[in-house]
Amino acid sequence: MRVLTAIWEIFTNPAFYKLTLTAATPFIFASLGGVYSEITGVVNIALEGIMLMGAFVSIVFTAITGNPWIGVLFAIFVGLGMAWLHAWASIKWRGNQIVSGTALILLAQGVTGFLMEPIFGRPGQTDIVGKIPELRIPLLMKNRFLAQSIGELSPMIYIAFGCVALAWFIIYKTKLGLRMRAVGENPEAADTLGVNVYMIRYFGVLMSGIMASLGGAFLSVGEVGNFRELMTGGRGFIALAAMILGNWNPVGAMWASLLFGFSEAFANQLQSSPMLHVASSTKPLFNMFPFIVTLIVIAGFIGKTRPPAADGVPYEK
Amino acid sequence: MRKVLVAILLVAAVVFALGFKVIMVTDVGGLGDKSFNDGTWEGALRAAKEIGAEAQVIQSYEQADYIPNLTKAAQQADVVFAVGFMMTDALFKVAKQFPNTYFVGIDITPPEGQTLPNVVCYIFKEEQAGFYAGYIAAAMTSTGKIGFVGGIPIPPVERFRYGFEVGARIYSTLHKKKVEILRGYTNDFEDPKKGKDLTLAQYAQGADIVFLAAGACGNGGIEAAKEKMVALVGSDKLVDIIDYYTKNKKGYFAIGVDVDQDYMAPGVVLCSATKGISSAGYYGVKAAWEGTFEGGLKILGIKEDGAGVSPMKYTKGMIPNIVIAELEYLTKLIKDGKIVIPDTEDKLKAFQVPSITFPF
Amino acid sequence: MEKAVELIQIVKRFPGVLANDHVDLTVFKGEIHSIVGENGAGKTTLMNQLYGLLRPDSGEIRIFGQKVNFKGPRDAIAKGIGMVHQHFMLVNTLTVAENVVLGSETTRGIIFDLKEAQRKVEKLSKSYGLQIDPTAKIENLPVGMQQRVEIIKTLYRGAEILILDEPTAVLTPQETQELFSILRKLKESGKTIIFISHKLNEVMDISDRITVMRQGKVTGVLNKNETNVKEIARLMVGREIVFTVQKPQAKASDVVLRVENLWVKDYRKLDAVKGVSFEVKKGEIYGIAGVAGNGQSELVEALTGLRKPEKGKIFLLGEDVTGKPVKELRERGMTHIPEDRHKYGLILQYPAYYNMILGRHYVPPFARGDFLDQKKIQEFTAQVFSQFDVRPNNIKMLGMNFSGGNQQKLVVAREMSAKPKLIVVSQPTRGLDVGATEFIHKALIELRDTGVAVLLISMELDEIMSLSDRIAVMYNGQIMGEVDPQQTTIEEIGLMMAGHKFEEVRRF
Amino acid sequence: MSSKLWAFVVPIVSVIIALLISSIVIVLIGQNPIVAYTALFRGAFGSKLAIASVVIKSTPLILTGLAVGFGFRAGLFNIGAEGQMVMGAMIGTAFAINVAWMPAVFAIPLTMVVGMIAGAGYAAIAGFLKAKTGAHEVVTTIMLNWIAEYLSSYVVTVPMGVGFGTPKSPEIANSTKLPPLITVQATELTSGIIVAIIAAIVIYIILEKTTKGYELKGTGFNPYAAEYGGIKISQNIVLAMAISGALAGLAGTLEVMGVHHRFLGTLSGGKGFDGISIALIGQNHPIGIIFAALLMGSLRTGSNEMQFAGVPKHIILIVQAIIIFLVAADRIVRTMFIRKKKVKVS
Repeated sequence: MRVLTAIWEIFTNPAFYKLTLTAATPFIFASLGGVYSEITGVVNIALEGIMLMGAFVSIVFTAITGNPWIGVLFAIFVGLGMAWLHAWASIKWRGNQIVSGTALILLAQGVTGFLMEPIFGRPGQTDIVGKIPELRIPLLMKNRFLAQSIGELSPMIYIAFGCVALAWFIIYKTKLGLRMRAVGENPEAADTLGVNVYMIRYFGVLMSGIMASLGGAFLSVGEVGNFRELMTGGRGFIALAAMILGNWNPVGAMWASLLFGFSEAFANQLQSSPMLHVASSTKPLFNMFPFIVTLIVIAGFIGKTRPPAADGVPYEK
Repeated sequence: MRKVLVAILLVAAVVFALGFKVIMVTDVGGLGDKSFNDGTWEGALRAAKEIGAEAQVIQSYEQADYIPNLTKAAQQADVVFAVGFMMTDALFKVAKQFPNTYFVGIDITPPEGQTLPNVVCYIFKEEQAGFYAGYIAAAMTSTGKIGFVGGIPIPPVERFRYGFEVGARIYSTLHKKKVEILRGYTNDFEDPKKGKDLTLAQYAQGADIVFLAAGACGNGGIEAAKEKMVALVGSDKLVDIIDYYTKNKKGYFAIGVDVDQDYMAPGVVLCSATKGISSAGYYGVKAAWEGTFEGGLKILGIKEDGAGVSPMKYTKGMIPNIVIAELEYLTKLIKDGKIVIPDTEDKLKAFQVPSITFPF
Repeated sequence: MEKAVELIQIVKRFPGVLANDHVDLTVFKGEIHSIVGENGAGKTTLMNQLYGLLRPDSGEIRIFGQKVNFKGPRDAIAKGIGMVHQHFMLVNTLTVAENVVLGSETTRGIIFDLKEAQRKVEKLSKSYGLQIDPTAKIENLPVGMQQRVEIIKTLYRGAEILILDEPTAVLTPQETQELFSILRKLKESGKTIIFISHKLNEVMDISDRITVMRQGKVTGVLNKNETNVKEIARLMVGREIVFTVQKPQAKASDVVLRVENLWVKDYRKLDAVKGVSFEVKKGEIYGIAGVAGNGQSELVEALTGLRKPEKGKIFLLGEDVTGKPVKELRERGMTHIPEDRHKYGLILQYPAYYNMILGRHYVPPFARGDFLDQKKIQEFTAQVFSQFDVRPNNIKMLGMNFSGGNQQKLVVAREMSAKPKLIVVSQPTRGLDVGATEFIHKALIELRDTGVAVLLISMELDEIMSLSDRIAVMYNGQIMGEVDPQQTTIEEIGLMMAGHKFEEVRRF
Repeated sequence: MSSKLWAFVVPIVSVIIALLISSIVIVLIGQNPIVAYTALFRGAFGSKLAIASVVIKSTPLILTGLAVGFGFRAGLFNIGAEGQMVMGAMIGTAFAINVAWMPAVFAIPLTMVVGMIAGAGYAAIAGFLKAKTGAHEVVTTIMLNWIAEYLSSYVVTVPMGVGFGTPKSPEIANSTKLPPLITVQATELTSGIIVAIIAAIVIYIILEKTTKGYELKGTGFNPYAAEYGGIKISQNIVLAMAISGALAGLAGTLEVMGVHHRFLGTLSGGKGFDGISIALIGQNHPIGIIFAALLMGSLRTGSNEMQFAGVPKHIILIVQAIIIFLVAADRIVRTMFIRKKKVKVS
């Protein structure tokens, strides 16, 4: 009974919804990155690495310029650079996309760790450097529930949802998107119609770089205001899972990310609830909740998802 | 002639000192953890400078590196630091091989029954530091709810919590103020975002002060407090925060851990529950140099400068003087052993708040 | 007459092969020009150069008298060339309209205008009599429809010259006729059509002029009215070909396969086979005719254990084997020549000798306990290779490196050499040239005469008619009737394929 | 050049290029790359201790590499070697703690078997879900990794936790500790490497010589054809995942039996993920994987010595990244050779 009361309290707590959103946002960004890339047929497991790089670079330039938005801008540049490397290896040189992605993850870990000392004078982590302030929407502040749930959010959260809409628009409503979907499914067919397969794939991978680096930047300058080595903590891989769970569809990926953020926020709130009498030592197990939920959802409810047919296959004329 | 002798002695001293080498082997966390590794390094470096010794740090990537790194260090150095509880087994294996090298283990408890004359281990009475955090949090909360965010519930983290809970209990008994504690764990020491989310989850449930014993996750927790405070106050300037607090008697605070983290968000970090890690590093080197090295386990508490609270440089203005005075009195009682802060779950359960009358 | 296409002294080499050896080709505007030749004669290579997918090593291409140098299909399309490939170049997950406009999309600002695309497809399909639903997804369309999409694609791009690479290989007789009437309509409207095929009857039916190729060279250019099938065949194969299959009377005896009221669902969970019953006897070829997509594939899958039937019973040699797994069916003596040899028949990444034991890889002599006996496997494969004349005679070559015809031979050889009691044969000669077809037909009859029960599913009516001892016709998941090929006509079967019951047909 | 030769040339050239590029970085931070690389080499091969360390480090990498590589051969991307390794180590330890009464002849192999079964069972969950519902193994194994990680850190703090300060299990029974081959000071080069090499050979035999290997590879290449050939796809998916997981589980158990002698929370340390790059550098070939793992192990071991020469440890991550990147895009390396040849001709 106490558990039910605790759960009821969580669901009626407006802040819970805000926490769901903030937890989901990095996954939304990064899984969109996955969608952009894979819908054109390039597997991108480097999301984790690009995120880490984005988190790092945005903090570096925030520290230098004092303006976190400039940090985000540079994160995008570097994300593009990382993605370009991946595209170059996997499109131009038709390399193994998984291996190339793994290499980029290591590269990001190496470079960010390596540069900590020269830039910040000490390894490991930075101090709180600065972050993007939350955006208060006065209209929403009138209602207590709305105010506490979505009245005051990081502008990057709005950007994330904007990116979902944009990705949906690009992929399903523009001619570029039609070509992206065609190239990911049957590059040969697209090629015979004069569609430049390589260009389209480059576009997809570069977009994924932008998205993943935004996801990383959200973690650092969007949320915690500092950088810590390996601070992405596997979120790129979770985003990959969200992308698959969302069936390679930007809106689906968003829902999957929200589901994940929701269960994470739920686990945090539930384990902290004073209603619940659980031994402290077992409380860390609450953190498994999002992973178990995902497992159940994919096994029980979603099952087969279908990747683009040419996903991961280098295109050779 | 005297001059020459002095010169020779001096050179000899320098040569000898140059020959004296300190190597610190970190655990996989490495330098920059603002905790054990950084603290030990700081202390060791201070001591090395004083005596003119050479100091070097070697980072480990993985557990399989501990033995080779310690071995290599032992081959080259006079004092080897092994930092972090993960290195326990490796330290004792290697130290056996090098009886003429001094080893200092930080946050390491010797395995059952093992003592070596050339190994000294330092651990800390985190519960005593946690006590300060709990007492201050209980005194300062305006909602009657305070939070504890832990990393992985390993013994040092848990000792912080025992102290925190006891501190809060003592305050609430002495002052008849109802204080509830929310507890949660990130199960991680590296991920600041996790720390932030969990801290915010506790704020969402009514806590207004959260003690962060979660390594680097804590940085995120501090940022969470700052974010909430800024939303409340409308500014992150110290003066504004103090103004607001004096007027409204409420705010959102974090409590730092291990080292003085008050500077990370002035006015928002209420205080930090500190451990005397750097003094362990310092004394380790000094003892070896001076020949007073003695093996065994040393548990450092308030008395030995091994546990304490930050000077509260920014928040002193907000914390009532009476609370500071009470703490000073309680510190004395702890030092004298009149109050024993529990260091296990069972002792925590059994803990009875003794009757305390303040002399003022 | 205006020359639409001129290929002059085209040479194209691939490693180890001279694919086109100084080929000349002239196609006049407004004609249907067929290029015939066996597989590997260089027809497709030649057309790929005309379409800009490949570039000739030497030689010249002229379109409407103008010398061109295509860097890619885009250039060819711009010159009014459209190509319908043998393997359809369609994006399965997209709709008809999306496939048609891909690469030159209708747009409104930056938005892709799907409505406009659908309108245009509708318009094109009306004006050339190509009925199609522009909103249908490709993966849900039968092959005949998919081919229409390919044709509409070229028309949408304003193609004046249409290349169709073996377009009838996947079509039923009816669909072929429909295609031909479409082609004639296109010709009337002034389009030039290049038709690639090795089915000589069709070539004679549709073409105005015919170019014959053999081994990369042109062996003859003929006017349809001045030639006959025999002459083309000789030019194509280099020898005379017997067109009628010689077979002794069947000695059918015991029932090997009995199917009772079988119901099967397709992958969309719709009923595809609706209560089918029949029997196949030892020593006979039982043919099932029908237009593609009438449940034959699902029937075969159910019979061979690849798909679970919903209802009904299957008896093999008198024992109920309904829903039994493939492995058990194979052990009971059923083998299967599948419709799609790339998808089912071969593991292309395996060498030939590994492909030769698929399905029997775990039984002696190929396996000793849990281990493969490489020596025995290779010996066996070498023997089968020479018996079935698989080329090249290299048992270590990977499956993917064999030509289409030899891949099919590999599959046929494997399934026939397994000493089956029942062999289920689905589209055994699809995409094969005359020589290979002849070979496989002979082999099937020989197999029958050794007392094997053969179930033949084919959309090639000629094949069914000439091979089968009894014929059933399937339509919409049901058997319309069973006939004796000696007492029926193509027309009768055609009517049944169109959905008339046997009783109705006989009443006509 | 034949493809077999390329399989060696590409990684070697990649290593050279990676070292060259990294030397620029080293110069930029004001260190001497020659000194650094000498240290790297000395650290990896300069002494008995160094070589022992390389072998110790490579042992689990061989096994996780085999785990991932085996999955790839069967058409599965097992990104979950990490979690399977943890489960193998955890359950292997739970067993090994309690069998002090058993003589080593039985205790050692049995512990390995228990660890393998644990890894296999854990991986089979993903295999089962894929076979049953079509759930993508990348998603399920990523989720299972996290669950294993949380579970293991829980297990060492509470149910199995001992001691004061260290989240760790009790020490395993002496009879389950792997006998060391060589002992260099405190470093014990255990017989784990022999087990790993045997595992590689067994996997090679399974893949190339047995009917099961024929079926597994066939399923990986073309599941439709495999099904047509009477091979039970879902069974093979589960089996392939289980074998893959058994290898990862063995990696974990051997770490416990040979190196740590107890279970520790963060035992896997990313070795499961390393398995991905090792499998791919080794071209998914068991013998290639041994070499790839030794390469990785020696780079890492050597890099510790580089720290003594004043070069931060992160440089080796960059070196690794470049090597792996060039192996991925092996055509870059091949093209370089072809161009060089042309120059020679002209």
